[in-house]
Amino acid sequence: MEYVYAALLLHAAGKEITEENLKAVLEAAGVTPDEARIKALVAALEGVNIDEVIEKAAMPVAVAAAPAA
Amino acid sequence: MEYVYAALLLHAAGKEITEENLKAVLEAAGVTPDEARIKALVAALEGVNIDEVIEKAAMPVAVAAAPAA
Amino acid sequence: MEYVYAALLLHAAGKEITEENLKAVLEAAGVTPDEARIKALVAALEGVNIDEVIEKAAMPVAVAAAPAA
Amino acid sequence: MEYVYAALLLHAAGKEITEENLKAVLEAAGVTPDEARIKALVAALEGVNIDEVIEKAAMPVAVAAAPAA
Amino acid sequence: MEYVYAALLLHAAGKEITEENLKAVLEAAGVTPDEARIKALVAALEGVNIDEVIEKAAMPVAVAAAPAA
Amino acid sequence: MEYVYAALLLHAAGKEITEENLKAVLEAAGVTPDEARIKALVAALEGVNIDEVIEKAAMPVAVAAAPAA
Amino acid sequence: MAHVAEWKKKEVERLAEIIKSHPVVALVDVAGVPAYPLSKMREKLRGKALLRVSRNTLIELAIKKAAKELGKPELEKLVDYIQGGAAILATEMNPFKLYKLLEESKTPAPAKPGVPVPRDVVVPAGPTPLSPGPVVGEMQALGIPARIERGKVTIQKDTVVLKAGEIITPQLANILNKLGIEPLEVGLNLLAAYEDGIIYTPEVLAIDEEEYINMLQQAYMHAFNLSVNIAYPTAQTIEAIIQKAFLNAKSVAVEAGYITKETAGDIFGKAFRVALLIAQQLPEELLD
Repeated sequence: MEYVYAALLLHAAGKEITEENLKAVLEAAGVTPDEARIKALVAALEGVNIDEVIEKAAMPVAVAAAPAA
Repeated sequence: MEYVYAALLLHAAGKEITEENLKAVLEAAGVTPDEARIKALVAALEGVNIDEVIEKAAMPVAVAAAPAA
Repeated sequence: MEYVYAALLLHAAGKEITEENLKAVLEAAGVTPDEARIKALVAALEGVNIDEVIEKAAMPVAVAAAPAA
Repeated sequence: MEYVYAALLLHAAGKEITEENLKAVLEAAGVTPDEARIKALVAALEGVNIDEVIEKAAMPVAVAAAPAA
Repeated sequence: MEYVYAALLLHAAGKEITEENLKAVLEAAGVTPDEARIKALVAALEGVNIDEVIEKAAMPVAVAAAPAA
Repeated sequence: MEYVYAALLLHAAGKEITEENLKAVLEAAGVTPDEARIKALVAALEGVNIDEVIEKAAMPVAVAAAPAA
Repeated sequence: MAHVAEWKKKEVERLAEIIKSHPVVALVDVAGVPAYPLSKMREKLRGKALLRVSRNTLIELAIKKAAKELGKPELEKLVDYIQGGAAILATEMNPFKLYKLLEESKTPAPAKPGVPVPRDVVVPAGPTPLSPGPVVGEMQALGIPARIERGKVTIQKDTVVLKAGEIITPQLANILNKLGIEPLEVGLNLLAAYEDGIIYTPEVLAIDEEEYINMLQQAYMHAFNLSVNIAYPTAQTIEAIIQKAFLNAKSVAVEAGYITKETAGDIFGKAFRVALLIAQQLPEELLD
């Protein structure tokens, strides 16, 4: 999950999720970055609206009717 | 949320969540770290089992059926 | 509903739900007890597991939209 | 919950929920009334419309048969 | 709700929920404590396992039908 | 959660949630306040309408499940 | 290379130059891609990648030459992936993005006998443009539930006629073409890509984006849960933290039967529901 956390960190910091930025963050966390995983992550996230994706995650999965008490 | 992501990144990387480590990661992500927030996070994480806490739902998602009158 | 509340009060107080006890409670509440109803109630409640019913009625208090893990 | 049932019994019996009335009912149920709790209960109920509260609780919540997509 | 918050603060701080402790906390918050409410709260909390109740409250109640994806 | 309970206590008591007030309440509860956490909480609460937030939590979301597509 | 024709030498030279001047070098198979789609592909790649179709032997020589001159022996391994009608695709694009672009650029193509399909082929339920005739029997023979309805051949239900990787039979190709179903894809098939000492194969490059989205959401949830559970406030979680504290307080008060403005409803509600549930189990003559 390190790579994904790093990507979200960059996103939250308002930085672009590029190979260099990911590498820098991972190295700062003491991780030796795996080129292929970084490339794959950057490619996978291209065109993905992270804010939207996160919002969906935050939404209650299935809010059933709640009892008025 | 940057600070939390940075902490999770360190945790996933098997590194200790210390003020220095957080600072390094945040700076690598282009964030100018705020001392107070870093200290607060480190203090809040003391004695916390991160693996457990991240899986624990933060709140009651929803409530199911109520008895009909 | 007075009769049921009286029975529940006795139950919560750790007292047996008998005709006398019900009568005493109802009278204290200013209700003139109806002998037949009291008899019927005592008979009907035999075999009802009140604690179980209470458990069923206890519903989660409120709902907040929140993500589970 | 004794105090609450006692209050509901009085309410159902059409009696006012006063300290004396609560005390009488509780004593009849074999409970030694705690002055403080009685006072607190009476104070807390000021301005609470019990009928309304009960009505809301009784409402058969339109149970969320969550539509499957 | 001040009294309840005060009680939970004491509980979270690992302190016992006694009349004195509640009084101290409430006074620090600028509240003139009401003896009756304090006594009532302490009495009401007797026999309540706060950790358990909180844990239960946080548990995502297995929601009614979850929508199929 | 101590810090949050302290903040809610102040709010319920009609007091402002300032660093000093939080410190006073926490100390009264026997907690040695952590400056950084207090600062972080006060900062995070800026611009948050606590009453509104609580109301949202208290109000059962009377929603039927939103089907995921 | 004395026996090699001059133009071949020049071509190898040119290819090697292309390889050397781009960080990412991919091999693609252009066999079976007709001229028109190929030129469309070139258009799509313009400005992003350089496509050079050549002979396999010359590509092999060029890769070896470039590897030697660059001092990058790993690059030479790319020759192991030459097959079909290979072409060089040189770019600055990350190999994963390149693969994604190539996949997205593929266009559907009509069925051809003897060719495997890239994914499951479904004949959809519903009316077809076909008029009644022997075609109905041909379809039924292939397991397609066809019937005449209102003067048209109609398919009764969605039918999978081929699984991914299965080969199209002449009979099926005939039917699919009549139905206008195009089960094949035309486009550049990436054979392998090289970057920075690493060879990437299509299996590695085919990333599941859905999975990444799930991971993003999970990572966010982790952060959210952590923040709320340890009461470390952030802009995104401060509301949830307040709500959690409030709900905790309320739950405790309700459980204790401690009545406040906020808990009266819950406590009385609960007591009343208990009474109701009990009443439901009582004989009718007992009820008011």
